[in-house]
Amino acid sequence: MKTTEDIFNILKIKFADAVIELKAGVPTEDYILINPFELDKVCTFLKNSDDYKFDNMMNLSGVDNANGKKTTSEDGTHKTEGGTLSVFYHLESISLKHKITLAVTVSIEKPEVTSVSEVWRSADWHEREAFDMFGIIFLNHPDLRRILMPYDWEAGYPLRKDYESPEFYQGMKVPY
Amino acid sequence: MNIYDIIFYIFALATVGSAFMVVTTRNIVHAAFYLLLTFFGVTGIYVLLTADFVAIVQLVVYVGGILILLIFGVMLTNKITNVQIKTGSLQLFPAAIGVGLFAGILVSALLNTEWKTAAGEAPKTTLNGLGFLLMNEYIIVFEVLGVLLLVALVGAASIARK
Amino acid sequence: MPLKTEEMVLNMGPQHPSTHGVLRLELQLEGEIIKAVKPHIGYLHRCFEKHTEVMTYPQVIPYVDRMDYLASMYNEFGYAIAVEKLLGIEVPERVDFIRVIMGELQRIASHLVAIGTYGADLGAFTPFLFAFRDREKILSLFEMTCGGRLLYNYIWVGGVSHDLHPDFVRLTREFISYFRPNIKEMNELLSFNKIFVERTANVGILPLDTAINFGISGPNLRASGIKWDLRRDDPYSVYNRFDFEIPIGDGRMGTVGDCWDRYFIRILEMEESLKIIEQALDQLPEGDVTSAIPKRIKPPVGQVYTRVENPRGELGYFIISNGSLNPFRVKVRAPSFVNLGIMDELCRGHMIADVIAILGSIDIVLGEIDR
Amino acid sequence: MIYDFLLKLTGSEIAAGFIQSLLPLFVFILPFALFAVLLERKVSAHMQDRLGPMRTGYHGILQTVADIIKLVQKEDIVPTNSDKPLFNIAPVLVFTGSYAAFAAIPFSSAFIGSNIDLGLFFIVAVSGLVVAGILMAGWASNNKYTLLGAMRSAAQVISYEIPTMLVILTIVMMTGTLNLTTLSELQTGYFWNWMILGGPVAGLVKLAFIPSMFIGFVIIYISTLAEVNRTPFDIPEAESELVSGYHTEYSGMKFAMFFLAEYANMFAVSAIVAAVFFGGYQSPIGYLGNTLDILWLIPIEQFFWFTFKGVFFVFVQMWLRWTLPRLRVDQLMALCWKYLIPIAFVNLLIVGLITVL
Repeated sequence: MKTTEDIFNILKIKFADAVIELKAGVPTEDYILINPFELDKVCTFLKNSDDYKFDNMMNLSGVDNANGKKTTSEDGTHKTEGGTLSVFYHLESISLKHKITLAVTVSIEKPEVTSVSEVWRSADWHEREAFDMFGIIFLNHPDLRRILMPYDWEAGYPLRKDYESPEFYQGMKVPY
Repeated sequence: MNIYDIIFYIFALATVGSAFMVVTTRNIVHAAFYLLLTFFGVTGIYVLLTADFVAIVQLVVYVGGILILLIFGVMLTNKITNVQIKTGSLQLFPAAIGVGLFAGILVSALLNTEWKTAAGEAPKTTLNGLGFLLMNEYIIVFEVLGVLLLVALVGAASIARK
Repeated sequence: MPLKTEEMVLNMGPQHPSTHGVLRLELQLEGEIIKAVKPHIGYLHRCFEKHTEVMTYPQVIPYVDRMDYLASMYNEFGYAIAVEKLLGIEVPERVDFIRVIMGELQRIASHLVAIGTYGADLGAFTPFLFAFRDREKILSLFEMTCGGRLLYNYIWVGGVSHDLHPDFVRLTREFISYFRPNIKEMNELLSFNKIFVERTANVGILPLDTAINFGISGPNLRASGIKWDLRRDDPYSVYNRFDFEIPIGDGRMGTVGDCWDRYFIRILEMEESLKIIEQALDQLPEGDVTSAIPKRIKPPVGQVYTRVENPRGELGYFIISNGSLNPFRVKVRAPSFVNLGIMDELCRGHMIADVIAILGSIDIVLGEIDR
Repeated sequence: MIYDFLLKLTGSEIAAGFIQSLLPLFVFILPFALFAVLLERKVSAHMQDRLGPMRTGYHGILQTVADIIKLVQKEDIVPTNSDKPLFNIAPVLVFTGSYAAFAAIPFSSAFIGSNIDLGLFFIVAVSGLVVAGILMAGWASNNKYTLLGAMRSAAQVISYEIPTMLVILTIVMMTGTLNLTTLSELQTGYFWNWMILGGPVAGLVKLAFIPSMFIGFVIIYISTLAEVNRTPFDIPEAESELVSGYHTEYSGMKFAMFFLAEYANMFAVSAIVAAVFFGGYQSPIGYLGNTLDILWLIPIEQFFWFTFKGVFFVFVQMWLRWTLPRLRVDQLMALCWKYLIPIAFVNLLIVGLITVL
């Protein structure tokens, strides 16, 4: 049984560059912010090390932080610039019964995160979903396709806050 | 011409016509099904000759067995859906010469043979006599054939296992 | 000379009798042997997560119902717990007990569908109707409580919408004594049927380490031989007050983690749920069930990931609040979504008929996968 | 008997033969199919704690009639890329195969289509046509599910013909005949003369036959179940795997023909079992006609008993269908080749030995 803070301290020593900060004091749950390009190393360590054994990835969710600057041009179209996307990883150890939350934050212009689907196979579909909904590119993912939306969906990533429904899909009018 | 003649000609027509279609159709599966019709027609002719045992053996062996295996073969060696299974005609001329020669021999044999017409009724049932002959007079041939088939069966099984 | 063979691609679904909804499985076949399975999902996608962004917290509950439509009560249960944790409120004890009773009844109902349809998948149609006959009784109990038979909108944040019907306790007890023998009947009819065992034992074996790595949860994980049940290992609500067993797969008919184990775990779990319901009915306290429902739900800025043991596995809600009336982000960790990911791994080398057996034993609900 | 009567009535061999060949269809198969579909529904319903059709007529007895009317009215859909000639012929061929089998079934001593010496052999032979029709349907539909169903069906029927034939061979060894009427006549008297109870032989030999006969009965019943694609051997039309197998693409009347053929086949194989092992058309308890000395009553009683036995075995088929799950293809083949055929062989040898001794 290890708290998030213990794990953060150890990770900070082991992966000085990769582990960015501990977000504690956020109501209800703490999390550790990780460098998106070092994530797979941290995760491999967390999974394989005997002290932690985070063998189960419970959940992976993309989040649009909606902190970009929104501008409205003259013709009424909105445009968002800047801003970040996050990915939250909820890990647990079935044998040692402790939990931890990791997070990465990437810019919306270049949303690239290393994939952890090699570490936990369950991440495969979760990452596809995050790609589908937020457009986060998971590097080294074996099969990064859309999963819930149609394969030929061209109107962007629906769960981004600045998403607007298209008027037509494949020549068909989208009702409402 | 009585009714049996008419039935005979129907079966004969079916046999010959479908046999013709077997060789002319370009779709292999159609050919196989035409072959089924051919065998069926031959079965009918056997029945008209009161050779009921041979007729039913024909039905069981050819229609039930060989034809199904043929269809299996055709299906398993080709793409199965959305593909027209067709064969091309190769070497038309040599085939025509060969068929012509063979047909000539057959026709000349047909014309030059003295056909004997035997008097007397055909037996009502052939089964008893056939069984009797097989189990008495031709028992050795029968047994040898049985052993041969068994050997073939065991051989096929052992080849299939490899 | 080796024969040249071609692989055949067979599309199973989206319209197929035993894909349990609109799922498309792309099977690569060599004869009848499966070389690879590619699930294509999303035919039922209805933007649940996008919808939540424009709704207030209580408004989300009816939408939660429609995810795993065979276990709506449990979806509400999980959501209510998550928001309560975000708000930091406690609910009256009676509410907790009612939630547990409803949740366990829902688990039985859901398992009955799983078992019945599994029988139907393998060609035995009668168990299907037997299971549905019993499930109807549970649905009637639900109807008596909240008016809905499939989608309830019953468990609210901070409470439940109505108190129990005066007859509920008596009728539930009657149901329990009626249902116990039916489990035995189901065992005789289906579970220990020779053909059924032949079809399911040693088919689709899921080893424990693979299962954990793929994030499999719920009965499917327990069938692989680990006592892992969130009701016991990460207790929520009042589950720590009840005495119940966690059945695990023991490979009685074949290997641990085969289809038969996954099926039989559900039978055993129904027994355990009955035990929990009995205990909860005995201990059911008095009280007001609507007193703790907040008038206005506006959680502070923060985030929470809570999970409950849904009939299909670990149902997780990841809710981020930005301090407004609408949730900023609701991500649902749907158990079926994760469980379906194992299909390819389990099906390879089996036959077409086994795909049905394996898919049925995983027990998916497409409403939850596609959300 | 019927033939002679018809011959007298019409005065022409052809007309008599023609009418006689149509008799099983109109007198038996169509009413039977109507009845059997209703029976299937009611049997399944009552096994599943429900009522089944209740609205059309008293307790839904007109349901099948309503269904037939619906099927006749339905649009006949032919898939665009199907092989149209084969697609259209297939249901006819399937029905022909199952109908032809009725020619040799002895409904009573007075009512048998064709009293040929090869009756049993003939019935098994013409069922081969059904397979050809099923294969044709599966291939012509140009659909992977139908093709898989057809292939499974062909493999299954051909395999299960072997144990059937082996069991029939044991009967031939005992009785020395393939003629179904002769076979029925041999089992005359009371039910202890039935083949299942050792046949019309007397003494200790009879006791020796009983186990072999019982094994033979079980084998032939299982094989015939497989030959008519009924649960637990309904893998060619396994609705949970192959949608509905070889007749997935059929609708309307053509579907109805498959349906009719299926029920006709069910009765045909039940009739074989009844004729071979359960005394054919013979009554188990003697005839009312003999007691009352009304001779024309006997064939009618025989018809009743035969139909009763056939319908009973059809009922058992339904009973099994609504109780058992379905086998997998390889298990089905394993059952046939690894268990039924060897057992049938040994059984054949034992019966042969007893007969010789």
